[in-house]
Amino acid sequence: MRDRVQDVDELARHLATMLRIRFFEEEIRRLRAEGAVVGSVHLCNGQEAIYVGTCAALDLPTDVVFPTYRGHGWAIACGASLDAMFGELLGRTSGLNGGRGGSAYLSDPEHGMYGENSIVGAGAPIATGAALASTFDGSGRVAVAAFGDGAVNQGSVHEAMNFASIRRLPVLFVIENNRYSELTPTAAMVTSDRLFKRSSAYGIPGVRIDGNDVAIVRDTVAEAARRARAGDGPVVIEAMTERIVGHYIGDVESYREPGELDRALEQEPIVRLSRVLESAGMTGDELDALRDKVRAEVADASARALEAPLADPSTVMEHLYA
Amino acid sequence: MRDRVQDVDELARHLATMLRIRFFEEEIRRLRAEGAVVGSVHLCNGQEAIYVGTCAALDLPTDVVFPTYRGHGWAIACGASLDAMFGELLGRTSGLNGGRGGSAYLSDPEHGMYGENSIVGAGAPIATGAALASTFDGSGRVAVAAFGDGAVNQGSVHEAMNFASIRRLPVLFVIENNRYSELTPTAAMVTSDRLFKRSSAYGIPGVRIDGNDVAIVRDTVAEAARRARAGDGPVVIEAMTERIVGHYIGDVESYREPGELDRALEQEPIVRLSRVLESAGMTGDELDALRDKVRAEVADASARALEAPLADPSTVMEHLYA
Amino acid sequence: MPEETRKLTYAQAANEALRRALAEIPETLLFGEDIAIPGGVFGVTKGLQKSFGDRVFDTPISESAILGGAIGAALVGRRPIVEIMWVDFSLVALDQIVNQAANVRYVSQGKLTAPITIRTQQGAGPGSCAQHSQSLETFFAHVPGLQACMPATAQDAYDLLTAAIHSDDPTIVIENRNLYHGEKAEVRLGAAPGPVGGAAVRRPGDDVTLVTWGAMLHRALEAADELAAQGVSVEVLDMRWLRPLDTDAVKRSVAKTGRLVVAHEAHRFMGVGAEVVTSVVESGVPLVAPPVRVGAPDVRIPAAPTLQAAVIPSASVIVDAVRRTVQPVATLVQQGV
Amino acid sequence: MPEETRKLTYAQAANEALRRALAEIPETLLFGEDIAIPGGVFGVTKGLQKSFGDRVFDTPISESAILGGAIGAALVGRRPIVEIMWVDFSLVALDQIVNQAANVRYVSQGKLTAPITIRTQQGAGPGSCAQHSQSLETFFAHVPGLQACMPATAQDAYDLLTAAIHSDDPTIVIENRNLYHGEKAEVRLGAAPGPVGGAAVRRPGDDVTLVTWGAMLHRALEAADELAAQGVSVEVLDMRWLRPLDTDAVKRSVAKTGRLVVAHEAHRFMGVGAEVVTSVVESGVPLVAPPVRVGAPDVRIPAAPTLQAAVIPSASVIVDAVRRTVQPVATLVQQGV
Ligand SMILES: Cc1ncc(C[n+]2csc(CCOP(=O)(O)OP(=O)(O)O)c2C)c(N)n1
Ligand SMILES: Cc1ncc(C[n+]2csc(CCOP(=O)(O)OP(=O)(O)O)c2C)c(N)n1
Ligand SMILES: [Mg+2]
Ligand SMILES: [Mg+2]
Repeated sequence: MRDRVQDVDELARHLATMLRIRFFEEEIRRLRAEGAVVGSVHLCNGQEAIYVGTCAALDLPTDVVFPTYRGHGWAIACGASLDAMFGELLGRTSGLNGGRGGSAYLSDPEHGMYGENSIVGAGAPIATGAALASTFDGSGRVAVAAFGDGAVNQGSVHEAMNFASIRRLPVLFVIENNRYSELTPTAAMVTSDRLFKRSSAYGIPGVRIDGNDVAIVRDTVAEAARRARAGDGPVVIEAMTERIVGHYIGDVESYREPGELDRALEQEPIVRLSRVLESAGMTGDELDALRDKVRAEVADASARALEAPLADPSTVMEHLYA
Repeated sequence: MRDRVQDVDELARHLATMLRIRFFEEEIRRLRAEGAVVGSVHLCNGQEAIYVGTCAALDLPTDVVFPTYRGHGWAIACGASLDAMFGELLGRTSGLNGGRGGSAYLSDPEHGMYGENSIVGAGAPIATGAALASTFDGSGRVAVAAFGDGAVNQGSVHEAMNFASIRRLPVLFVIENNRYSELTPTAAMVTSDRLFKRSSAYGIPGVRIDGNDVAIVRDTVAEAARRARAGDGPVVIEAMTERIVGHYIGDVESYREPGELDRALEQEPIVRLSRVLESAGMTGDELDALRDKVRAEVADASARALEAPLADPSTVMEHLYA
Repeated sequence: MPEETRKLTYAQAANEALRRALAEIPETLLFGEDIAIPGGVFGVTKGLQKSFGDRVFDTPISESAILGGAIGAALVGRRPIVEIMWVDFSLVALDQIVNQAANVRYVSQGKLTAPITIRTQQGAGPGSCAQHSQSLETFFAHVPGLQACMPATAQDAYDLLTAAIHSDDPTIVIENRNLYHGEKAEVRLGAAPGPVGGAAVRRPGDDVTLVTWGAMLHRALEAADELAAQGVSVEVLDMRWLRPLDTDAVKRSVAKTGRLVVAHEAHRFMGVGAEVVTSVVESGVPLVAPPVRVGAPDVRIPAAPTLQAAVIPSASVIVDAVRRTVQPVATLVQQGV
Repeated sequence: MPEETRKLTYAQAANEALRRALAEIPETLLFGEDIAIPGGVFGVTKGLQKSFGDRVFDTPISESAILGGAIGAALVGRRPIVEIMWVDFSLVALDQIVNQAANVRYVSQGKLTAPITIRTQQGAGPGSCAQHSQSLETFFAHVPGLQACMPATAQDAYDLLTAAIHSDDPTIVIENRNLYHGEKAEVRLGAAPGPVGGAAVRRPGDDVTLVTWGAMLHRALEAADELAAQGVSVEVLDMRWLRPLDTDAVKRSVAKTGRLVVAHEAHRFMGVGAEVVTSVVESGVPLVAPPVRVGAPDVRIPAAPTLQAAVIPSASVIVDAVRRTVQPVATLVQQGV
């Protein structure tokens, strides 16, 4: 049993990181509306507890994560610099990848964030490969393959889970179940929407957890990682959550049921964790102060990023080959 | 309960078909040794009960089957002409496909045999598509996707099973489990070798049966087809069998355990069914007579095929487009 | 269907072609990811599920199942139209297109056919990532048994898709999302389905033949305007179909102009431009200057607009390319024998 | 490793290259279907699992997992070598090669790299079916970020594979199963790994440049012998690498001969031959006769030997192609300006 006070401090840090992600996404939405950010952008509002809880349980950058195009939150939870994140989405030289990756395909290996992936399911075998390396390099690395509920129907995810299971690889398959495959309810695309059960086909343990509770995510991932490091193989973790924004900026969300979003907004992780911290003794003023501090941090990073020069066309031919 | 006598007559017919397949394969082996047949050839000796039992339970050619490169037995069980089968493998104008398909990619739609497939797993989504058509054309068609135990790890099989399950399509996934993926024991490539259990991930019923007992295969497929036709969706049937020859002609089979083949030879379907028929009153002479009759039929077909002209190069540009 | 003319966007024209096919051909099915109830991520299939019910349905994110499902249904008499949301995604299931669909008719000597239409879209757009920006027509043009087209106008979005659906062979229609919601144009609806194949002269000219297709057509026409102002008369040829490729049309034009420029958004190296140039040169049609290809250089497609602008050919890049063919060249390109 | 020369088949040479890499580079892994305990369906990897233990292992029939697994391991410091048993099978997982491996270095500005080697083999052989007979080098040559080679000799089976493994970028080595167990040849082992890229003149000549690669090289050399007897001196250029493609070597040779023939087993339409021809023509190197391409016509590859013989280019087809370039042509191919 963790020390409660220490846990409260830690939870407050988790809240700060979740707020950092949330305010980043909101700022991106603003910049997109202004036209400073262009192209298709997938915000992760509502799913922050999965990223923050998972990264809190990992030993980054020895451990590595492979998220999807909905990966801003993963990058920030891994510790990516906000300046470089803004720079990447704004197409600046200062961007994490100098603007080459963009919103949907950025990476920050220094922080264990091994790259978003814009091909549904494709990150699963790649994460499995990083785990495969662990069985040879003595690093103790655990790899996390994160993907959505819709991705479970992609062949590459199936192949990755079987491959990982027979070699007992230290890879965690984290399903961010927000119940939608883009604009389509995933429940209509599977016979059983208890997706964690698919792990049994591979003899992999599977669990479904409340993905909006950062402590539950953190502790579940910690245990799964311990197991994986011990050589006991992969785990499938289905983290239930809600995307409280559109699939991409501009999504009219006509697929939503009436009242669906309102219910989700009451259960979203930042609201949830704030309630927890309040009942644990944190005052409203303290929470507001934290919020304001993080909001300012994000605003400053955005402002700095807008000062940075645009990506330089004269460098465009560099780095195709060694 | 079936009428026993009638069943015996039927089983005798099944034995005749299994012998037709077995002698065909043996003749192909001879022709390959002689060099009259060239290229890589996958014989199906030992697996005949799956083909004969399945086809006996189907209403061909309304129902359709999609086998693999190991498909000579499927074609013959569907009713393909032996002359055209030999012609195809011998590269003659008289071949089922004029020699274009060859041993590993032949088709005979007139008899419901919709084509071998030399890409592991690729036939599963295609069979699923034929079943999809049934839900629109009122044909009552059931489609059979047949593939090996090694194919279950291919992404396309996973996608096909999920797709079939959510639309409750009349498709039967028949796993010909001969325990080897080419030269590798499949048990080493899956965590649980009870492959039929993978169906549960899709909410599909799965059964494992003795694939060397033609009556069990026939009755299992009949029930699954009835169910599928009634709109109750797909079924996974894992038919346990043994390939009593190499993966392809020339396979040295160094992967076999000592005594493995001898045990298999005692349980192979022709030996098994002959025993059954004897105990049901068929005499050794009657069985020999049947064997001789079929052997002669196969030999004659081979001889006729060798008389047919070789595929005509002047036709090679035909039929690329309508 | 009665003929009529309506002002439509490229996306609306494609929608009309699908609507007409679903109405006129009972064997057609329409399926893909988010195409039914949501009406497609670009709205191209909007309203079709309402009108045609279960013949129009959403699928899991399973491209192999979508494509294989289409092939299997086609083998037994359906005429499926499927969507692969981005051409980049076809690479998770290319087996079904190349190893399966393309082989059906030929290997069975016509006993089996796979009349499927694969709708997809491609191209780069500011901010689009390297996995959502490729132009992959080369992959399909290279494969006998397939047919491939790239409509550049609203009329062609309707006509080429209609021709594809009526064709009895597997056809991939590669649209461009940047064209979907542009200006409306008069589109003739309801005419008899046209043939598969055939280029179109989009602007007649005498000095240089400029061959292009897809969204690049509009940059080519811009370039031709600018060049006209500079006194260079450019004939702009829209190939429309990459397989079959109307090389006769190219040769006819080059026979007149003696100069050839090919412009596409795909990578220059092994782009279809190489086939266009080679088909002219091996035919012996005389060229008075070396042909020039315009296409993306050897890089992946970066997301940042400033970087994308440096690799995706613009009208001015095309202008420069054309100018190179009209400036007298020092070396004789080819001596007569 | 000490240098030595041994008489080896093409398959044995590839095996030696793998053995050396596994011995000299501790980061290497070798995996694929049936490659470890069985030693490969063609015996190319025989004995390696015995020597190197678990670094050499068999995989499920899961090409996406094999390729993705290789990429992921490479991202964190391994140097995987994987086998795709037939190039045709790469199409079930092409996403991992084109959308994943090819993007790693460029998009990350070199922060991430994917030093993987993909061994595969291709080509038709009497009786081989349409799904086991394709020559698909075009698909890899078109993709920036990839490197692709096609060794034609036992020495190159060793040298090109060694260069590929030492390269820090994703490289596909396309072998040919018809070459695996042919005559043994002297193979120099243990030399320093060579560079990626570079063509080889396999036979010098003055009248016509004959460009080829892979198994077709041997038919090209046969053709050159026959043509020599007819008084035509042919320079045979083995490209060896399709990406990077050594077009300078082609131009140098054509500058001397003025005549160009390209022969490959892949389909002629959109084959790499189109790129070879175009690179010469756009460079302005003068040709005195129209270039000629030799390749498979627009059909699927049929299994029957008599049919395959009609579509897979033979030495005599190459002879005819070369002769066409030396017969005086009626039309002037190109007037000088
Ligand atoms: C192979 C492939 N198919 C289709 C797409 C288009 N696409 C992008 S996101 C998406 C939905 C994914 O849903 P899910 O896996 O639940 O992730 P979420 O977006 O909900 O986080 C689809 C279909 C793609 N990127 N890749
Ligand atoms: C996608 C793909 N990968 C690999 C192969 C090569 N291959 C042909 S048969 C085979 C083994 C298949 O084993 P199984 O599915 O058990 O069928 P069996 O041969 O035992 O009937 C393999 C790996 C292939 N044909 N297609
Ligand atoms: Mg989702
Ligand atoms: Mg098997």
